[in-house]
This record gives sequence, C-alpha cells and structure tokens, in this order.
Amino acid sequence: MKELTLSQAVNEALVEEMERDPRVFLIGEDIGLHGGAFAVTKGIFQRFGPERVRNTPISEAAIAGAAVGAALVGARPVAELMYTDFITIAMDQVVNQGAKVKYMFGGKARVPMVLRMPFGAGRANAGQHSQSLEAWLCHVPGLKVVMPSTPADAKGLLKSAIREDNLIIFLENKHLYSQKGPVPEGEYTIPLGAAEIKRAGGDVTVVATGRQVTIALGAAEKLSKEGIDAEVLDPRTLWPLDREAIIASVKKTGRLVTVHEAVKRFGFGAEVAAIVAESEAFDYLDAPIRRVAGAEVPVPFSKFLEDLFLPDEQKIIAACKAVLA
Amino acid sequence: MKELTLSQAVNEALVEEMERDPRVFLIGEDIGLHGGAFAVTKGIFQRFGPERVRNTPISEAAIAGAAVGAALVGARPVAELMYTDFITIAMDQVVNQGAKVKYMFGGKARVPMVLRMPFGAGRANAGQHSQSLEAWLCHVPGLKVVMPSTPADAKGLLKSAIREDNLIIFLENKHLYSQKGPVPEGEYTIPLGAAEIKRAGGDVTVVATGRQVTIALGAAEKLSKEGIDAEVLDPRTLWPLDREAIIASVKKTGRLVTVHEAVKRFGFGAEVAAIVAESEAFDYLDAPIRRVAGAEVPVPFSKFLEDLFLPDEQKIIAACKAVLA
Amino acid sequence: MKTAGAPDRRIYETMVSIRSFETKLQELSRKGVLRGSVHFCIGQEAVAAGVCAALSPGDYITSTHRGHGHAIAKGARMDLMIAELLGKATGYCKGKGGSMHIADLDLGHLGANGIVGGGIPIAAGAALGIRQLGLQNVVAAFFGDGAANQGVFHETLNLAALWKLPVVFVCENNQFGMTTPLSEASSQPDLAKRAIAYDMPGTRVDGMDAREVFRVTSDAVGRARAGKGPSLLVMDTYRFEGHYIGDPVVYRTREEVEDWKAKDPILRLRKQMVGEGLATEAELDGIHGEIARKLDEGVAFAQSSPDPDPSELFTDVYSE
Amino acid sequence: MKTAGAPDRRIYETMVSIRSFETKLQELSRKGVLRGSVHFCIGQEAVAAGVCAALSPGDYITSTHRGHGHAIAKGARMDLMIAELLGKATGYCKGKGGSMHIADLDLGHLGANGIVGGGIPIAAGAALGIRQLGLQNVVAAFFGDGAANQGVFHETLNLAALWKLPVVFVCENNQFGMTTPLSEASSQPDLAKRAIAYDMPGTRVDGMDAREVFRVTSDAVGRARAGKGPSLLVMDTYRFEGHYIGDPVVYRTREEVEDWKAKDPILRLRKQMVGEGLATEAELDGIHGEIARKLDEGVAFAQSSPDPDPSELFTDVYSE
Ligand SMILES: Cc1ncc(C[n+]2csc(CCOP(=O)(O)OP(=O)(O)O)c2C)c(N)n1
Ligand SMILES: Cc1ncc(C[n+]2csc(CCOP(=O)(O)OP(=O)(O)O)c2C)c(N)n1
Ligand SMILES: [Mg+2]
Ligand SMILES: [Mg+2]
Repeated sequence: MKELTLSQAVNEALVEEMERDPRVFLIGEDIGLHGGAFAVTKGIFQRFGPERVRNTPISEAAIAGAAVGAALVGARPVAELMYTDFITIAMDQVVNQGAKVKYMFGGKARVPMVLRMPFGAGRANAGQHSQSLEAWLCHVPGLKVVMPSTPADAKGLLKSAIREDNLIIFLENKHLYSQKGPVPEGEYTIPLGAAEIKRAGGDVTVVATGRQVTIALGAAEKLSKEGIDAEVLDPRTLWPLDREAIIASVKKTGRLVTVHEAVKRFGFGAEVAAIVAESEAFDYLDAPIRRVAGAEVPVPFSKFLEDLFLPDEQKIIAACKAVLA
Repeated sequence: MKELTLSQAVNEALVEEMERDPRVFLIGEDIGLHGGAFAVTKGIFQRFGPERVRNTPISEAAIAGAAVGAALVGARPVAELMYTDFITIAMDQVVNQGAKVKYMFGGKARVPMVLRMPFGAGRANAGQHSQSLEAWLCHVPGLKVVMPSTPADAKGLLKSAIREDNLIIFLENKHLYSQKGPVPEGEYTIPLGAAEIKRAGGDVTVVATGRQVTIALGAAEKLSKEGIDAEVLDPRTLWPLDREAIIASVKKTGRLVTVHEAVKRFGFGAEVAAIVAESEAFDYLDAPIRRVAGAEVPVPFSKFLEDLFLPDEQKIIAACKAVLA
Repeated sequence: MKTAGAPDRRIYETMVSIRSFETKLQELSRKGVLRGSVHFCIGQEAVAAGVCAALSPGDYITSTHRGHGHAIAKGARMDLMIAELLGKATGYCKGKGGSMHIADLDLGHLGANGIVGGGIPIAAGAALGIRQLGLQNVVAAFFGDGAANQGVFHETLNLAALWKLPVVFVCENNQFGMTTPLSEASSQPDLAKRAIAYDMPGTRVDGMDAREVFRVTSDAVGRARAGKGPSLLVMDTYRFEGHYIGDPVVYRTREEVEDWKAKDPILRLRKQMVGEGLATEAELDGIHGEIARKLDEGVAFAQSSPDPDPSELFTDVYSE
Repeated sequence: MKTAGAPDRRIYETMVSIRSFETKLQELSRKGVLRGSVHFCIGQEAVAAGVCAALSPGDYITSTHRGHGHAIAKGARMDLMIAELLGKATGYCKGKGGSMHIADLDLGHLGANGIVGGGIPIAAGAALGIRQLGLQNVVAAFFGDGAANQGVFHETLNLAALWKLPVVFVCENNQFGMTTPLSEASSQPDLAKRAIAYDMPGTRVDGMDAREVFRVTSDAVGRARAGKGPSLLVMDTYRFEGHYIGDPVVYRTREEVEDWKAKDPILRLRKQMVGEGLATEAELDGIHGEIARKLDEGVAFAQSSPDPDPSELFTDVYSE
C-alpha cells in the first residue's frame, strides 16, 4: 500500500490505462500543460503529448460530442468537463446521443467513453460551480454513474470504467482531491456495480455517497460512543446500483438514512428510499426513513450559508437518532 | 362548461393572457403561421402578429436564454420547445441561469417566464422524441414544474403559470392534446401546488401524473368491479408538490402505487415514495409501495415494443392488486 | 488535386433508388402501415448520391432526420431499411430506431439523428477518432440549413478547423427548416460565408447537379484526407414534399415548388448521360426496373418479418 | 451618427476605481479573508470603462466571471461589492452570489455569470424584452475570447442580427481562455471576422485605448438604438494578473506580460489628458486619493457587516 490523494489516484489510473491501451486519450479544457482546473491530469500532457491529451476550446457540447464520435469509431476517449455544472451544455450529446445510440441502432454501436466531472459544494464557488447532478444522469438508461469516496476506489473504478464499452459518468468530489488514502501497489480494478460496507454496524444503515461517506464515518464514530452502531454503505456505483447490498443491510438494521450533497428532492436518496420501500426490506423497516441532503436551494456563496446548505456530521447523527427514537 | 381538447385549452389560456397583459409574448420554433409542431398555437400568430409570436431559428439554447433575458427586464415570455427532449440543449439557460438568478442575486431578480414542452411516448417517435424528463427539472431549486392531465386543468394552471414571477416548466403530454374534456366558461385560474383527487377511494392511493391519470382512472374503474376501491390523486403541480394531500390519502388507504411514463429509476415515483416513507404516513403503510413507470430503456420505435415500454391499465391493476395482496 | 469524372451510372442508380424507395414509402403510408416521423428527401437526391460517391468504403457519414438518401447512398440495404420503418425484428435496428435512427456502422454509417444538428459533433469526433487510431479515413457530416443555427455547428466547425480534422461538412440547404424559410432563420443567408469564421473553405454548390456535387465533394474529401482540414459545402437544394407526411405546407407557394421541380436532379443527370452518349434511355429504364423489383422484394421481406421479441425491449441498453 | 469626444475624466475615474478595487482585493486575499473564485481584470479596465461610458442610464449590461470592472463601470457601489465578496449580509447579493454573481438590476446590471458565454443569450433576451415593452434602451454583452467558442455565441448573434435587436456584443479578447491561448482555441484568430457569418458589422478595437473603446462603442450603441441592429466589437486587451488568485501562469512569458503592461490603459489616458491640458497631474492624483478613501471605507463597512442570517439560506428561491 502507498498513500495517494484522490487526485493522484485518478492521475495514476489515467496514466496506466493510457500506457496499456494506445486508443485511450484525454480530451477537455485546459487539461494540457496546466493539468486541468484541479490539476488532476498534471504531467500527463508532458508525458503523452498533445495528441493523447487534447486541450480544447471552451465548447462543452463539442467536447462531449467529439468523444461520442471518437468512441463510435473505436477510440477510447476520457473526457473531462471542468465542473459538473457544465454538463448542462453537453446534455444532448451525453443523453440523446452517447447514452442511446446503442439501443436506437439495435445494438450495433459501442460507446467506450468516460466523462469525468468534479462536483460538489463547500468551496465558496456559489450556484453555478457547486452542484451535484448525479440524479439526472442516473435517470438516463444507457449511462452508468460512478462516484468514488476514496483514492483506492477512485483508481480501481476509473480503470474499470475506461475498459467498459459503455458511456460512464465518473464523478469526483472536489473536496476529496486533496484527501489521502491507502492505494494498493500494482495493477487492480474494482468492478462497477458493487457497493462496499465501509463500516459494519447493526443499528442503522447509512447509505452515503462521495465525500459524504467520510463524513458519515465520522458521524458513526461519534454515534458509537453513544452506543449506536451505524453501518455505512457506499454504493460506489450509483447506477447500476447494488440493490442487494442495500436491501441486505436494511434487513439487518431495520433503519435507513441516506446522505448526499445534492439537493434532497428527486435526489439519489429518493431512489434508495423507494427501492427499500418497494422491496422485501420494507417489512423489516422499524421507522420512517430519513434523507440527509443539500438544502433545497441553489448553493449559496457565503461560507456561513454554504455550511448550512451542506450535510454534516451533526445532521447525520440527528437523522440516525431520529430513526432510532 | 364547454368541451375543448387540451390543445384548445392551452391555446385559449395563451390568447386570454396575451389579451390581458401586453407584456406576454410567445417564442419558439415554427410557432408562427404553422402554429407549432402540434398546432397548439394555431391562429395566435394571425391574431397577434410576428412581434407577439416570435418564430425562431432552431436554437434552443438561445430561445431559453432570450426568454430569461426578456423576463429579467420585465417582459413575460412563454417559450415553447418543440419536444421535451430538446431541453438537453437549453439546460444551462434554464437551470444555471433562469432558475438561479434570483437566489444568486440575493432576491433582486424576477424571471416571469413559462417554458412549455410537449412530452411523452406512444407515437412511434423513438428515443429522441419521446422522453419524459420532469424529474430532472423537479430536482432544480428555483423551478416550478406543472403537468396537467385534463383540458380544464391545463387552462387554469397555464394561466396561473403565466402570472407567476417565476420560471415555470409546463409539460404537456402529446397524447392528451387531442383529448376532450369540459372546460369552465369564463375566467378562472387553478393555483400551482394543489393536488386534486380525481377519484376518491379507500383501498389504495394511486398517485398518477399527466396522461397516466386517465389511464389510472380506467384501471380504477376495472378494479372497482373486483371490489377494489382505488383513490386516484393527480398532483397537477410536480413541484411544489402537495405533500399534505398525498400523505393524507396514504394515511387513509395504507397503500401506495405511483404511476408515470418516465423511466422508473430516479423518477417522480421515487420522490413520492420517499416522501411517504419519511412521513407520518409510513406508520399507516400496510404493504410495500409499488412504482409503475416507463421501462428502464430508451423509448423504442416499434409500436409493439413501445406498448411494452409504457405503463398501462393492466400494469396499474397488477400493482394495485400486489399492494393489496 | 484533380478529380476524375463523376461515376454517373452509380450516382444515377443511387438517386433512382432513393426516389423509388421514398415513393414506395408514400404508398405504404397511404396504406396506413407506416408509423412515426418519416421525412422525405425526394428532390434532394443529388446531394446524398454525389457526396457518398466521393467517399471511399472505409469513410464515414453522419446523417439527419431526413436520412433515407444518405443511408442508401452509403450502401445501406433497402430491405432492412423498410423492415426498420415497419418496426420489424429484421430491420436495421431491430425495430428500435425507425426512420430517424437508421445506422450501419459496418458501412461507415454512424446514424441518422432525431436531434437537429446532433450529428455534427459526432462527425468531428469520428474524424478525431480516426486520427487517434492512425487511420486515413474521412467523415462527411450531413445536416440541414436549419441545423446550421444550432450551437454545436459553431463549436464543431471551430474545433474541426483548429485540429484540421478529416471531415467535410455538408449543409443540405433545402431553403427551409420545417416551416421556417432560410431568410427568417439565418441572418446571413449565404451559409457558405459562415466558413470564414473558422478560416475554413466554404463553397456554395448547385445541389441539384449531381456531377457538381460529386466534383466539389471529391476536392473537399481529398483535402481532408491529405490532412489539410475540413471544408464547409453548402448544397442548394429543395425537398419536393412536405416536411413530414401530412404537412399542410402553408409556408411556400406552388410556383416555387414547380420551379424547383423543373431542376429535378434525376432528370438532369439522365439528360446529360443520354445527351453525351454515356447511356441509352433503355439502359437507364433498366435501372429503374431493377430497383422497382428490389423494392417489391424488400417490402415483401419486411411485411413478412416478425415483430421484435418482447425480450428485445430490454436488450442493447448496455454493452457487456 | 457623430459621437462627441470621450468623457475622459469619468472614464479615468472608472478605470482607477477598478484598478484600486482589485488591488484592494489582492490585499484582502493575502490576509486570507477572500474566498471562492475571484478573477481580476487589472489591465482590461479600458474596455469596461469605455463601453459603459457609451451607455445611457436605462441601458443594460450582462457580464462575466471577470466582472468587477463591468459592475464598477456601470455604477455599482464598491462597498456593497466588497461586502458581497466577503459573503456579508450587506453585500450586493446578501452574500449569496459572490464575485461571479454581482448584479444590480436597478442600475441595469443583469449580472456577472459563472458560465462562460452564459450571459450572451440573456443580453439578447433583454434587448428583445426592451423591444417587447416598447422601450428604447440598449444592452451591452461582455464576454471573453474563450466564450466566443460556445454554441450560445453563435445562436445568439444569429438571432440578434435576424431580429435587429438593440445589443452590442463586446468581446474582451484578453488573448487567453484560462490557460489556453487564442491561437489554440479559435481557428480564425481574428474574432471580428465571425461577424460576417451573421451579416453584422464586426470591428477590432484597441482595447487598451479607452477613448477608442468609447468612440467605437458609441457608434455601435447608436446603431443599436436606431434599430439598425447589433454589432460585434472585439477589444484586444490583456489581463496583467493570472486567471485566478494563485494561478501559476505557466502559459505565457514574462516578456509578453511586460509588453502589454507597457500599454497600461490608465497611464495612457493620463498621459493624453495631461498632455492635452485637460487635467493636471495633481487633479488626477486627487481622483486616486478620493477612490482610496472610498475603498477604505468600503472595506471597513464590509468587515463590520454581519454574516447573513441563517434564515437567508431559504429565502429568494422563488418570487411570491
Ligand atoms: C434540436 C431539435 N430542434 C428541433 C427539432 C424539430 N425539427 C425536426 S426537423 C426540423 C427542421 C430542420 O431543418 P433543417 O436542418 O434545415 O433540415 P431539413 O428538415 O430541412 O432537412 C425541426 C425544427 C429537432 N428534431 N431537434
Ligand atoms: C461553460 C463554462 N466552461 C468552462 C468554465 C471554466 N472557466 C472559467 S473562466 C474560463 C476562461 C474563460 O475565457 P474567456 O471567455 O476568454 O474569459 P477570460 O477569463 O479570459 O476573461 C474557463 C474555461 C466555465 N466557467 N464555464
Ligand atoms: Mg432545411
Ligand atoms: Mg480571455
């Protein structure tokens, strides 16, 4: 094991896959010499040159569309949008083209493409640079959506994503970029669609995503001091979703709390709640579920308000206690 | 009462509001002489002329953005996108601009704008002309989302929408355009945010939207012959959502089935299920909830497959029986 | 670079195939067996035929909602197309796509498209992919005059010019986007001038003259293949039919339609070939007969084909 | 239409305000009290000042992520801006927007924008709204050279030209979009040529010369107000600082920066005014002193202002 930041882990995955497969290339804004807005691709341009690391104009729709087209003819693009918020400009190419061509063409097309996007609030970047929009993408048949919470997961999941013949949305929480964690030496991948129990517990199931996994783990530690034993489940892949793991956990604990940074309504937590409410786990539920999520407002600029916007340990602890009350 | 199609009811609402308020104008593709792809604006161009009915180039992002800008300075645009699917091109202007400016500017802006979009499958228009994307828009703070199921509701809700100082997404199911229903004579409006029980019943709550309301009512009739008394609740406004009405109904019936045409995962039904599962109605739920929805695939072209894709009476009946089993 | 004379016979055959195919569809439509959105390109055949004749087998195209002609010109099988239009399991897309999504990747046809302008960045992307893979192929992107007002047109032409991608942008200027005339949709109606914004050659072409289409496209394809970058070709043409089946066509005059019909690209090439002694009337009639026979077979094949299996609803969403 | 001489003194004061404001922000940043994305326009002051001087009070602007200069030039209060940048309840947006969302609708400032290109269609929309309401105002849309590669640039310029909307498109060509030089982002580096695609006048302007900016903009504003339609003005300029605070600026040379600094728009106008006897050094120094005083007051005001009330998290999402 070595210690890497999530940013370094993503960088390593990109470099390894580019070494392994000459068809893999990167495309995005300022990802060249500069290494991208968050320096995630730092050094890759210097190593692989301008043809494998394609620095683009500020044209998100063309970036996404160019990646779809390149994938259709057999190249393997890893595209980056600088912020998830800018998917709003590229939605047609992602949703109506990339996600659907295989089906619409009766199975003949393949779109081996990854779209990487930093997301999340907490950096005083206000309403247009802080969103978490995973729910939109999960709602689209044809897309897979990945959201790692640790450097090790990020590396293993990204390598799997690059090897898929599907369009994979890969969402990286900006706050995690600088967080360190152990990463296995040598080659490994992590399959898409497999959740991981990040902390086992018997009293309440906390399904948390991305950066909120760490925060939920912190909350679980505090809860354990009060005799409450929370299980923290990280789906890692938001779609396909590991329903079995969620249902099994809720059957064990009888309580469910979901945690994400996106706005609560119509968010990931709604789907998890619905899956549980329509499953066999329903009969095991001993209390109403709770969703901890971003407030139902655009992300505010002021740190003071933004902190209120975001989920935190206290909110998770309160929700766990509420479902155990 | 008079009999109008939903298309005529929308047309009437537009004409009446344009007569009432000279700041109201229409903007969209082919909405002029031709009256739009579904002839909803037929005759309005002839009546009000090219300045009040603005026929545009095929530029969805500019249409949405122009409407936002016009609204910001005090005009009251009613924009039309030809198909909901094309919102993918206009998402930035709707989501990052129109929906958020008021908040980001600390309350100073108003965006009195309606964005009308036909939606839905069942017309053999395949994957890019058949989507139901209401869940995306409901996930965005700052937007309100309306989906009428009858001509009378369409007229009353649209008139309210046009008088709001907010950006209202107004979703019209294409199949309903030609369906007739009674519409009150004279001036009336229907407030946003108020659900309506379209059929009272005590055994199971069916929350259905848009065209599925009619289909759910048909299912309820059949069920009543088997002694099952379904309550059909039409939220009419998907956001703000009339939680109280849904919770009250589920408390009465103890069972919940949701029905919509959009893909099931991360759809409207998930939010309804989650709201119920986290509410006081949870304790009244006697069975797992069920979601009836579009299949988790892009909408297929073949009528044969498309019929399988869509919810129908049989699927609703089966779900109601399942929650009552 | 000099281009050889146009392959008249092949182009003629292609144009007649397209016209006959769509005429057959009109018959099927009258019988009520055709569903969904079907857009005819009758009148515009010279563009599809001339452009695709200038491409090599490994080259690609992206197409539009009005895509039957492009598919046929790129070599697609008409029987599989008819089966697709009837929603049958044997169709090009197993009945999942219909008219607006016909594709044949083996032929280099990257798909019709229901989104106006949607195929433009995909074409540039395919050209980029070709580069990444070290290949020498070229991509032709078909799109309409209306599509040229979409943002992706701008983003893509800039990107393609910047990277000198091997792509030819073929704007089929049939004078209308649905019901809206060019003059009410494009502030500069000479769309070829838009190429100036990208430092790209832009050429206006008589899109009713198949030989001219072939000649100009061949030059642009040669340029692209030689690494000299993309071109914008604006083909002036006209659709003789409405925008869609049942279009009341309130937006143009009968005279205008008749004027354009007088420029019928099939009759024109026929006259040229016969006049220059390259073919006899009888030979050309033979082509028509052969195509009619193929189409009847295609219709029979399609009509006798089964609906997709119900299980097909759920397949082809993801690749394994 | 003839335009009067530039209002030198007002423009000078505006430019000094902008420079001083951002210099003060740099101080605050060093003290660690500035959070979020803050983009400086130091070096580009002539564009904001010259353009806004050519507008009348009821006219509108849309702005960008690099928007402090536009706001100040349109008359925004610096104290409220500082309070906003510090996230205070007294700020322009009650602390909800920060640098990238400063707006003052009463002043006709329709907002900075975090989305590159995002303000362009809004500007045309405002111009459309003006028309719908029967008013005579004009809108100036500021955006960068990078933003000109966004699809909305194309869609909007076409729409505005088509409808002859009263809008002036002001491209601040500071030679870079973040770290990417113009030549690697725009296939035709003379962005004024893009106007040809819309049959719109396109003019390249020395954006370091405030008088020239004022003169050319005044003409375009006059044109717009007279119902003759939009113009594209490409202002060649340069940002003396990095793209954002802490930018390592690996993408340009020290020489290039020094060359541009030699064209400092404030020094230039100062020299012109003093040289032509329109002002004395002492008078102009007085302006600097007055602005410094205002800024100190503004900082004190902002720093002593409260954070937003927690209840503010949930207000302003919808209008009643
Ligand atoms: C993004 C988008 N907007 C609108 C439509 C509806 N629509 C279908 S075809 C068409 C006209 C297209 O005009 P043009 O590009 O000139 O092609 P043509 O139909 O003339 O061949 C329109 C508006 C669409 N399919 N996609
Ligand atoms: C749609 C979008 N894409 C990317 C970004 C990230 N970004 C912020 S500023 C910037 C550069 C903009 O360049 P330009 O338009 O020339 O303005 P400048 O910063 O030079 O003033 C980029 C890429 C963004 N904010 N919005
Ligand atoms: Mg056309
Ligand atoms: Mg710039």
